[in-house]
Amino acid sequence: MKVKCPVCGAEIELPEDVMDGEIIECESCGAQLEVKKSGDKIELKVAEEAAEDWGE
Amino acid sequence: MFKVAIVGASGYTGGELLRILAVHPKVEVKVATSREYAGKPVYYAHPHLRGIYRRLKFTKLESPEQLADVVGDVDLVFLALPHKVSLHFVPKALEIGLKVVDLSADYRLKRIEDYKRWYGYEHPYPDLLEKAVYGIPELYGEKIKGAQLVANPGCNATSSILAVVPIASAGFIDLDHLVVDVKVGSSEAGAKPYRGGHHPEREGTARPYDASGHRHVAELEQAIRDFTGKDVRVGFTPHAVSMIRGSLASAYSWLTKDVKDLDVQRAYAKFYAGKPFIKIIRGPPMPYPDVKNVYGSNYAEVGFALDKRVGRLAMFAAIDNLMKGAAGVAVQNMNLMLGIEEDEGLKYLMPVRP
Amino acid sequence: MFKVAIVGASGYTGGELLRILAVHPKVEVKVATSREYAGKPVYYAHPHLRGIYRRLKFTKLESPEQLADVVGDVDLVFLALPHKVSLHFVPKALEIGLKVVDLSADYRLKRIEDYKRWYGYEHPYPDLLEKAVYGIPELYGEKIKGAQLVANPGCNATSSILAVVPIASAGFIDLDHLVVDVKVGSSEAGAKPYRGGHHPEREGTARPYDASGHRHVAELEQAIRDFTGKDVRVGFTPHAVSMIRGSLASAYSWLTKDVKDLDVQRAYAKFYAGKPFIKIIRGPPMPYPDVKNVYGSNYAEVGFALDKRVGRLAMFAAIDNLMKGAAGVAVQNMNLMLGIEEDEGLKYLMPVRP
Repeated sequence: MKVKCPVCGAEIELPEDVMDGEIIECESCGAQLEVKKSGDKIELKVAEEAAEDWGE
Repeated sequence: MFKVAIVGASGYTGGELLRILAVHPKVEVKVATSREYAGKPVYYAHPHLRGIYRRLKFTKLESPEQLADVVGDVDLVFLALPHKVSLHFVPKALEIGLKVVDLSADYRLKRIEDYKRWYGYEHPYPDLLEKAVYGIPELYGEKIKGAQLVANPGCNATSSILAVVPIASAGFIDLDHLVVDVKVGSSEAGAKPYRGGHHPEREGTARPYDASGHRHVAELEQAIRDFTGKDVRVGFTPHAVSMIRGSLASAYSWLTKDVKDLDVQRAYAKFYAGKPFIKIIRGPPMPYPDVKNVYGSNYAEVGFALDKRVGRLAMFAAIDNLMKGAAGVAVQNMNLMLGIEEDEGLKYLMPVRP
Repeated sequence: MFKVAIVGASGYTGGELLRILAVHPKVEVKVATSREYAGKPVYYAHPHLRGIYRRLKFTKLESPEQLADVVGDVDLVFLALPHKVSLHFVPKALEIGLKVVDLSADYRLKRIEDYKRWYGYEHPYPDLLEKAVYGIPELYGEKIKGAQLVANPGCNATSSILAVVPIASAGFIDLDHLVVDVKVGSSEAGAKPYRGGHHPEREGTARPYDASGHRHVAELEQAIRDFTGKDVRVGFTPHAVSMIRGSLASAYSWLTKDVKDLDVQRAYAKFYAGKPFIKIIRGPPMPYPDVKNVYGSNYAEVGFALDKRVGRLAMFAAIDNLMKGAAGVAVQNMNLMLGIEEDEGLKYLMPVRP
C-alpha cells in the first residue's frame, strides 16, 4: 500500500496490517507520521503534540 | 587507500580527526604534527587513543617551508593551526599539490574588508580567498567536491547557519530582525588552560561573551548573502554554559508571511533532502533539538517553534562543536574532495547518550 | 519578633525559605507543613539544615479549612503549594487575617483572560486578583509595603523582567521586536523526579522547552504594560541547560534612538537606584552577568551589550532561580510587608563562588 509523505511528498510503503495511531518515519525527510485509519481509507498526519515529560 | 596528514594534531580537533579516521576504511593518517609533543606517540596528547594508533608518533613541523618534506607524499592535509598561523601554510600546501582542509578562520570569508573588521588584519592572499570553498557540505556540497582548498567553518557559525539558512532562503522571515543566541560547551575554546575555562570557573556557569559582536557572525551573514542575495546584519551572542561538548543555536525572527508549522517543516525537509547528517525534529518524543542527541557524532538536529500569538519563529540547531562544528565536518569535506562517500567513516560514530 | 508559617515546606523553595529565615534576626518560623513528611524533623527533607532547626517538625495541613488551627497565630504565611492548589488557600488565609506571600502562579496576573489562555482555567476569585500585588520589589516596592497579599513572581519571569523593564520604560528599544531567551537550571522544575530532570538525561544538555510560548511571558508582558502603557507581545523561549541553579535571561531588541553604552547604563542605574540586591555589570573584570556570581544569594546581576553595527541591544540578567527567583524574593517581600529593612536576613547570604 503506497501513501505520500505530507511533508516531502516521498512515497511510503505501508504494510497491509498497519494500525491506526501507529507512528511511521518517512525514510527521506525523517518526518514522524501518525497513521489515521478509518475503514480502508488510510492517511498520514504529522505527529504534533509534544510529550510533556520532557518539558519543565 | 588515501593518505592524509594532520598539521597541529595535539589539540582537541586534532584528537577528533584521529578518532574519526581510526575507523575510516579508505584513509590512513600518515603524519600527525605537533611541536609540543614531537617524538611522542599520539596517545600522549590523546590518552583515549592509546593502542589504536600503534606506530603513529607526532612529528615536528615549524614552518610552511618544511611542509614538502614532512607531509610531501600525502593526498590531503588538515591544517588545525591557530588563526593567522594557518594563513601562510595554506599557499605552501597548495603549491606542492596537496588538497587542503583548513580548520582555522583564515580563509572562511570572501570579503577582504571582513578580515579587516573581524580579525584586524589585511588578508595577504586575496586570490586564495576566491579559490577557497566554505566547508558546509549541506550548503556548498557540489563546490566542495571539486575544491582544492576548503575553509572549515566555525562551530557556532555552523549551528547558526544550519538553523537559519533553509528558512531565510524560503523567504518567510524578516531578515532585518534576526538574532541568534548560541549556547556552547567549554571544549570550543580549545585545550589551552585559561581562567574562564578552569573547571571551578566553568562548572555551573551561564554567561554571555563577545556579546556586542562575535566574529562567527560574518560566516552566518555570508551564507545568508549566498542563499538570499540579501546583505543582512544579524545580532549574534554566544553564551558559555556548563557542558563540555555541544553548540545549540537558537535563532529568532518574525514571520513576513502567514505560514503554518507544516510549511516550516517542509522548508527544512526540502533544503536538507538527501543530506545524511541532518535530523529534522518535530513532535514526540522530544519536540526540540538537544545537544545530548548528537554527542560525539557528526549529526545535527534541526528544529523550530512557531509562536503564532507573537508571529515569531524560533529556529534551532544542535551539534557537537568538536564534530559537526570542526573535525567531523572536516572529514565530511575530505570525503567529498577525495570522491569518497560523504558519510564514509563518520557513519560509524553513533551519538553517545545518556 | 514576627512569627511566620511555611505551607508546603518540603520542596526546594521551602528549604530555601528555611535556610534564609534561619539567619533572619526578626522572624521565627513557627510552622512548616508537609503532608509527605508530617511528623518528621525538617532536616528529613532538607539534610543541610540538620542541627539548625532543632525543634521544628513538619506538621500536616491538607485543606484550607485547617489553616486557622495549624497556622492561626502567625503574622504571615508563605504558600509554597503547586499551582491551582494555592488558589483556595489564599482566600482562607486572608479571611483569618494573615498576610500572604503566595509562591504559586495563581494570583500573579491581573487579567482573567490571561488565566484562561496560559493556565486553562476560569479564575474563581477575580476580586483577589485586583488585591494581589506582583512581588518584584524593584518594580512594585511601595505597593508591596502596604499589601496583604503578594503574588511571588516566576523565576524565568523575574530574570526577564529585571533585564528588560528598565530599558523598555526608558523608551529606546522597539517593543514590537523583542525576544527573550532564558537558560535555567534543573532545580527550577522542583524536587519531584521526572524523566527530563533525571541526572543522566539532564547532565550536559542544552535544549529549548515550551518554545512556542511559555506561561511566564504573561508576567513579563504585564510588567512592560505597567511601565510603558503598551500592550506588547514578546517572544519567550526557556532552555534547560546543564546546571542546578541559575536563570540567565538574554533579551534582544533593536534601538529606536541613537544611544550610547553610557545611556543604557544610566537607564539601569536610574531605575535601580537604591535597590540593595541589583548589581549593574559593565566592563572589567567580567563584562557580563554570570549566574555563578549570585549562586545561593538574593542578588541579581544586570548587564547589556550594544551591537552598534546591527543597532541591536542585548539585555542580560542573572539570578539564582531558587533565591531571587523564588524564596529570596519571597523573604524580601515579607520584609517589606512587615515593615522590616528590605534586605534583613538576606544580606547574610553571600554568593557562593567558585
